[in-house]
Amino acid sequence: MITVLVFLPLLMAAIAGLGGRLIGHTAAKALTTGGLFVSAALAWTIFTGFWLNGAAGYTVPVLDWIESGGLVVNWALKVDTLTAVMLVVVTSVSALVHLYSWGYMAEDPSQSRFFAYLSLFTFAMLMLVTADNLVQMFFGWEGVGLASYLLIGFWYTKPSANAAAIKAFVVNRVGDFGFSLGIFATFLVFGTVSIDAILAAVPQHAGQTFSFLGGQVDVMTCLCLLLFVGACGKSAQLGLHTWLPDAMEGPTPVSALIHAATMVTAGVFMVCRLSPMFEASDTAQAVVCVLGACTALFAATVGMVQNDIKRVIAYSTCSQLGYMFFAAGAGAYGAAMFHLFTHAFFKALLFLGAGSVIHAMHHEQDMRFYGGLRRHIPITFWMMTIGTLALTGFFFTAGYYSKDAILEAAFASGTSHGMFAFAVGAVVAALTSFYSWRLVFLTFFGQPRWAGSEHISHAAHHGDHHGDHHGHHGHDDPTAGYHPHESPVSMLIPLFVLGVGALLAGFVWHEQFVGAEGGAAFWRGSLAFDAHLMHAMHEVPAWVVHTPAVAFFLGLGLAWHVFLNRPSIPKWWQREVPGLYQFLLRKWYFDELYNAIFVRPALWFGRQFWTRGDQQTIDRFGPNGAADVVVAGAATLRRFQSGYVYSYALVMLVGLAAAAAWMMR
Amino acid sequence: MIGLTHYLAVSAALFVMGVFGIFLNRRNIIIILMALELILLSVNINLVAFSAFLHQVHGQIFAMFVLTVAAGEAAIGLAILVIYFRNRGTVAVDQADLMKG
Amino acid sequence: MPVLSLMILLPVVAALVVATLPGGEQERAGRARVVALATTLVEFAAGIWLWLNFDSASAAFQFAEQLDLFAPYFGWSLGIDGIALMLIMLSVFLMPLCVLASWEAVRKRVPEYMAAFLLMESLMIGTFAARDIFLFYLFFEGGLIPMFLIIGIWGGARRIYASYKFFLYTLLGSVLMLVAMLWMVGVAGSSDIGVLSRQDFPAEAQFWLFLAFFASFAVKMPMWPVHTWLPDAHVEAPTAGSVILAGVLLKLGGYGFVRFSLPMFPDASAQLIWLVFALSMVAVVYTSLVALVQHDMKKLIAYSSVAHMAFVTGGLFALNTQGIEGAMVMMLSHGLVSGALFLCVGVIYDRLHTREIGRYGGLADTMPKYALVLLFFTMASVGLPATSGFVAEFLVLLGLYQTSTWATFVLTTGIILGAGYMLWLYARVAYGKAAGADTGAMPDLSAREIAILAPIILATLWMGIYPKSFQQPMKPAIAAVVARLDGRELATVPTDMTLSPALPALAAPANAAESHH
Amino acid sequence: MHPIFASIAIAGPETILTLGSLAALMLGSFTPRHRALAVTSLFAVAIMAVAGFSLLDAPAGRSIAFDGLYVADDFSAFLKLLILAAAAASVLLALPWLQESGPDGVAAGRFEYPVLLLLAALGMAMMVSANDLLTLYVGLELAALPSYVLAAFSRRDDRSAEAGLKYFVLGALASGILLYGVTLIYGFAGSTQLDVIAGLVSVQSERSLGLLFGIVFILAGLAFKVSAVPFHMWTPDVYEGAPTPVAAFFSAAPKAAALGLMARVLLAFPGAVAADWQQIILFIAIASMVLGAVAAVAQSNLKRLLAYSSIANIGFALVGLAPGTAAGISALLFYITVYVAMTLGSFLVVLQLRRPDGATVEAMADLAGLSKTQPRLAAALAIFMFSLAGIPPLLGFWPKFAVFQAAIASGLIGLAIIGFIASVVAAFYYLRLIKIMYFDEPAVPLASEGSPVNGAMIAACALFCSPIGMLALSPLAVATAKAAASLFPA
Amino acid sequence: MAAFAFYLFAGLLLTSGLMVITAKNPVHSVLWLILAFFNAAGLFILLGAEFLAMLLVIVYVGAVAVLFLFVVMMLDIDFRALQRGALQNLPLGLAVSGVILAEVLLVASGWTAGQGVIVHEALAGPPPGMSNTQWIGSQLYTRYFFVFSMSGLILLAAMVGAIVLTHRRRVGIKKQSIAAQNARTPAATLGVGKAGLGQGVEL
Repeated sequence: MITVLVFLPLLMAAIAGLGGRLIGHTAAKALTTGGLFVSAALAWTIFTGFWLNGAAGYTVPVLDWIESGGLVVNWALKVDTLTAVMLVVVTSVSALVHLYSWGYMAEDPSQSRFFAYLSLFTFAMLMLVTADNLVQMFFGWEGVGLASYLLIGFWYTKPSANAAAIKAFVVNRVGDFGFSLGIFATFLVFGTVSIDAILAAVPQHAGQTFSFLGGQVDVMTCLCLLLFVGACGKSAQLGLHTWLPDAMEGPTPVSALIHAATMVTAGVFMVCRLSPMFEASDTAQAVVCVLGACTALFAATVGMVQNDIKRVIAYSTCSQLGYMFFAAGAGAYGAAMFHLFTHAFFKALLFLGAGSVIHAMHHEQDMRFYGGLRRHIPITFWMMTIGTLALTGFFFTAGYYSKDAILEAAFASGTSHGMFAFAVGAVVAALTSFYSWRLVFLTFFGQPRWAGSEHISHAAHHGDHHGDHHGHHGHDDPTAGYHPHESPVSMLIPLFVLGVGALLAGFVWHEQFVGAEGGAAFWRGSLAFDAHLMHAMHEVPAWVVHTPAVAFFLGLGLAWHVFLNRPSIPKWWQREVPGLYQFLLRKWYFDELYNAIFVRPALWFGRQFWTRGDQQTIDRFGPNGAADVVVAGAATLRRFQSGYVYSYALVMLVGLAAAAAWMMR
Repeated sequence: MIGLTHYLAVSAALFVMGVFGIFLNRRNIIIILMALELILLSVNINLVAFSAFLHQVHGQIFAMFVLTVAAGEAAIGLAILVIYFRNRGTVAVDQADLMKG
Repeated sequence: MPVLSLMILLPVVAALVVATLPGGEQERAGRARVVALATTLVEFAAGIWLWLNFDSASAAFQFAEQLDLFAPYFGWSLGIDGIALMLIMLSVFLMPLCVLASWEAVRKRVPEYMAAFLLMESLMIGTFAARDIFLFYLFFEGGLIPMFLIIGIWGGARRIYASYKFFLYTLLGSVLMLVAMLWMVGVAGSSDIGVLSRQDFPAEAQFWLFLAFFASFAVKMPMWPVHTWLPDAHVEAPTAGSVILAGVLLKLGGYGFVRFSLPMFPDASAQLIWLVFALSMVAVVYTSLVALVQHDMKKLIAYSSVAHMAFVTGGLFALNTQGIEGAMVMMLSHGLVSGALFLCVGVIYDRLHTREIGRYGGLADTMPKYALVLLFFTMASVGLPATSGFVAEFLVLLGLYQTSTWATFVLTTGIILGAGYMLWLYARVAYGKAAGADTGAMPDLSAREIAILAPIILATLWMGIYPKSFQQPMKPAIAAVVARLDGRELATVPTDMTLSPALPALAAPANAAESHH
Repeated sequence: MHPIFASIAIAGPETILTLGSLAALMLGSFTPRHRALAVTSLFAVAIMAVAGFSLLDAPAGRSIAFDGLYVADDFSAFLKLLILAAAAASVLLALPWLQESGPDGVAAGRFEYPVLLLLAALGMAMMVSANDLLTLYVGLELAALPSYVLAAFSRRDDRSAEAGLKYFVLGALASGILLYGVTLIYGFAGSTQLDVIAGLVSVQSERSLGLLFGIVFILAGLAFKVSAVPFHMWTPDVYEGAPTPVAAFFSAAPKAAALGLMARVLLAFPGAVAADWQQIILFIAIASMVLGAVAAVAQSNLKRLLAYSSIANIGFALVGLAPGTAAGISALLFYITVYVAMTLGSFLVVLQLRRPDGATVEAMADLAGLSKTQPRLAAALAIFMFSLAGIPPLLGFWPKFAVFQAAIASGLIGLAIIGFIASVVAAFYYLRLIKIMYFDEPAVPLASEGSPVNGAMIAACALFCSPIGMLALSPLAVATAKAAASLFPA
Repeated sequence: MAAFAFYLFAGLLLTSGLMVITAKNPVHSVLWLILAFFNAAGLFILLGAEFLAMLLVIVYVGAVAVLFLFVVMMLDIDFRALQRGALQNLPLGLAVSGVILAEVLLVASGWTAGQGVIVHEALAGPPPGMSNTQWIGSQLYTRYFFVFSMSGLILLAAMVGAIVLTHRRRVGIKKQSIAAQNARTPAATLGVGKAGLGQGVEL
């Protein structure tokens, strides 16, 4: 079953990708989507088995892979609760996104390629979550990276999309750099890369030290931090986050699937999967926790000022991933997974909703050119609202349960980094509420501001497919004569399904994921589940429990005030504190910074090495220099060969005299 | 008392004169040929001197062969000189630099 | 049946036949192509036969032949172990593809061209199959001649500079090796590689011998800073020439290290890992950065080859099973992948006659099949898992980590930089918009081109997903090398990876432990 | 029977050559003018062949003749065979050139050419059989005098006359120097017989300056003959100026004779003195290898190039002499053998080519694109060049291999390293010729002169130098080892 | 007396040797050379090698030097034109010559024969009852038979060479052919014809 589940998407991807032209778009789409729904059904079956029937974890070997000396790596599919959760998330969202893309990509000439990529991605993600060893996990890790690269760059004629794709891949490679080193170090320490074997041996190695880059360091800390670098890359944590917002260059379904629901959470999954290792190192946990919190804060602040609807959601994703990490860092892996689970629903919902808006607005993504859309695309509006409620943690929505659990767990952990994370998390909750509602208000409320959009005017004046174009529309018409339409059914069904998930997922499963008793029974050792922490979580002071709600209303109120009540405030604010505004708008200048310290120096060094190094030093003093010496020597000898008998005789006699003199020594 | 060394010294001086004659002279190849004869003469003095002081006839016979060869050499050398002169109309040593480098 | 001799002689005979074919120019060209293709296919079949009949459990030289035809200088002594087998396989696999790749691209003096390639094949097989150190040298150096002619006659604009540089650079490296060989054989009294591999030369002598061999193999690899011939040679060589150069000739260096340097000078190898590591580290960073700024496709790939070869040296001098096995897989993988990349460049070069990256663009639109293939090899080149490159890089780095963290740390940055320059290349070539009308009008891959590239794709995937088929025959031979290195005193580089406090029950990797005591 | 007849029998080849040369002179004189050259040439070749065959069944071991003036051993037999082969080839290869040169047939084209070559071959045979410095000297001069004449053989040609002049002046100077050395040795040892000298030298306890000077002076004279640096200056000029067939002759047989002679003479100075002359050999070997390699780089004339090539090759051959061991001498013999084939082959190809105006080819640039116009000759020349460059698997690699093996076995590792590096530099200009033939576009359409005999000789040389020639490695190794061993009586 | 003779001959020899290479006129050089040969012959006589001394005079003076003289005169060289010519590397030449001179003089002055070789202080002639000439003759045709024959070939080679190089077959010169003259018959040469009137005779 698991084998079919995992490899069906690969098969479909291959058929659609290689045979797309042969079988046509519709068949390709149908095959991939169908395959994914089959996989999703299987995934739910497996999940139900773990959820309701208490099935035991198992591993299905597939093929030998790498074997060398003491190293044995096999292709194998490992299934346990943690995997099952991920399987459900991945296949469900993927299936829905496939379906959604029927509508969203209907006009694209390379649809079958797109669907193939989506299925390929799903396969890689499934390989990642079913990995029974670190190397296979790395395979999935890189595989999703590839798919992400391909999908971000799907519209490859756009230079920005290319750049974003490369950036995504390369930044991820930085993470992989750490991940690989982590794997090597793990192998050195444990002598194996099998996850089960490693986790079983963790206690033996806790507290050991080994030398790393010349210094003596704690084994577990070093391993965890190296692996965590990988997680940071994939999950866009502070420092390695820069690719995620740019990744929004890809088609919106991609953003929903990869850059919200599944791939970016792989880091969280990895930390949870290896949670016993992290548990063995306080330092590593603290780092994870603090970095997660910082990411949450950073992304939230940036998200407040972005204008691109997808970028706002992207920063939101980044921020939510920060939540997950600080939950993990606080030791609440269940909570982290729970947030991952719920987040998948509501964030996919938000993205797909945003996609629906963009679809309606003819690929205009700038919120400054939206406004008043709730009348035009009401279903999308309602679904987006549900998603926003879940994201901001409105009572009894999915996000309510998971975010509360995280904040409480952070508080309950009792460590200083936990407290820090809690404080930051509370602030970020408010900020989340603010920017999320800002998005809703700017998009769906107020007056239409479409006139300034090039996309819209382009569509209205030239691509007149609505048939209601009237040439007399003046510039003062804020709609520019454009009438957005609701998306087709294929796009709305996924919205409904995800909307249901966003509303109910927390309510239904919170006992399993974070409940003190239910959790232990549910996870069954597939992650380090700290029942004590879960107990403590339910016993935190009341103000802690109410903090998220307060934050929610604070953010909502402020957003309402600023964007609906007094729309002049943002302008004023931008004018009065341009420094801060620019700082946030330019994403804390991370891109500029990286450009200045990595990209441009790399190119500069490359050019220097090439011209100064290879050409002007190595070649000049090496082969060319040697050749010049020989040629110069030849010229000198030519001069000696004067053609005169007497000079020849002279040379002979010099030789004779010298040899004789040598004999007299 | 005139000993072997004296003869050797004379021969040595003559040898060097012959050698020196080769690259002192730029004007006339004939003189170079004569310088070569001086070298052979010095060799002969050596041979005869050694022969005398070793009480052997070998050195003298050797000298005889040297004489013979010297005659042959002179003939060839002069023949070459003649054709060289016929071609170039000169016997100047520093004109003979058609080939160099 | 003396299979190896036949495999060596058949291409020579075929080359003579090809060079002396009768007929007009067109006829000769056509016949030459057919004969060459047929010969290379027969060779490939013979290679398969070797593989099938190879005893993967033995480290001994198999299919051994011994003929004292050239006494007292050397013997016609052939035989292959797993390492040689796989490299021969690589050679015979690439050769038919090279012939096919040149099918239409080469129009000038086709019979001579094919003859040169056939000679090349013979010499390559000979190099790997030689069991006598001088016979090895003979084939090793002999390869220079056809390659020199291939670059010089059928090469690009600066072909003469490139061919000279290639020839003299590599020749200079090898003559030092020859001096060392002569000394060794003089001391050991035998030119048999097997005997020499068991000879314990004094440590002092090993040092110099190692350096002499190093001079040759480092140039051949090529290692920084003696790599500058490679970009020039690659850029100017015709496509198939680049394929052979990258695919097989560069492997001679690595083969030399594992066949000679490691088993014959184990002490020196262990003492000089710092040198190899330092050069490898520099090479990876340096050449990767240089590759980043190239405008010429072939040059870029050539520089990437240098970086990849640094992984090979790094892996070999990890001196443990994973490292050496990884290095061997790296060689095979790089042979396939970079060969394929050069073929890919050749495909579009044939259409537009420029290698300038800026002249392309938008090929994903105009040549979708090509774009897909190029994408595949780009990804294989950056070592995406499930391609051969990953297995190789992974094993190399894993092995290297047990010997030196620093080296691993720096070499691993190569996976970042590699992704950078390869993807940027891909983006500039395949993505974006066509640079000109001519670029936009290029036809997609022909059936012949697909037939060339598809086998490489399959092989790359096979090696990536089930590398065991390729590793298995090499294991006993590598184990013998590792056993030879066992217990040698390592240089004092920051390599101490011992755990503290040590646990008696620690399931430390067996080989990691081996190389430290 | 008078002992002199036994001696004459031992000196069989020389006897045959002596009588043969006299007969050839007669034959040439009394044959109709238009046939004289061909008949004499063929006769000369036949004489050389007979002399060669007489060597094949020569009694093994070492035979002294003429009261110790002459020695016949495996060493001399080997070299004589080589010399005779090279000389015979030189006669044959010159034939087309002699026949076509000069409309009046005056400048050259005369039957004296083979006669002179016969006399020179006799001189060289005598050189390698010399057991006495007197024999050595007379042989040397007998070889040298015809050579001077041959260099100036194109007497209407300014350059040929000048070449003859330079060769003569410097050659005479060299033999003067050599003679002076001989007198010193004579004075020192009281004898000029090599084995006597060897016996005396080996018991000396003091370092005698007279002896050392004698060796130095003799070495200088011999170095001139082999054109080793710094006594090489004549070589490029004479090769360039002399008629091409003559240059071919110069590059082959005399080198073999002089090198053999050098080996024999130097080995007569064993013991402590050996260390001294080895130093000098070491120096001139290195200097020759390096200078020959470097100076050739700047050349544009084919014959000059080959001249520098021969200088460099002599350097390599001397590497075999430097250790003074049997292995080294064996390698030296091997080196000369292969070198003779390579150089004769190269000259043959050059001779075989004709410019459109009928002139022989001299400028390297004339060979541009030869691989297209004359693919076979180009291929042969390429084989010779790669072989001269010492690239395996061509045969030219193995002599280098052998000499350096001998050097390294004697601990001369530095010499080997320098030598190999020099060979890389040398490869540069050999490659240049190949580049011109193969990479460049044809400039002047060259015709093949088409002599079938020369063609066959080219083919034979090319085959020998090609990898197929490696089959000769074993027999040659046996032969050279045997020859070398005879210089080291047990 | 012997010392005086030695110094006389030696002094003259060296002086004339010097003059040979420095004389401006080659004819003078040849004459100086002849003088040098005579003095050398004198030295030979002092050394007891009378035969060789005579040979020197005969061969060198009688043949070689005359040959030189002959060529010098024959070539008709414009000697004034030859006066020019700078001596660029004379210093180096002098230095090298000086070094060689010093070296060979050093060897000559400190001459020692090898251990075991007897060099007599005094001259001793040929074995009793034998003249110098006899002594040489007795050896030359026995022990040195081979070399002697070969030296003959050297002379032959020199002769052939000299002829090859210098001999010119002049076209257009009249040569006597005795055989042809003898073979002439009246029938072949004589004819009787009638000359027609006013027609002339065709010859």
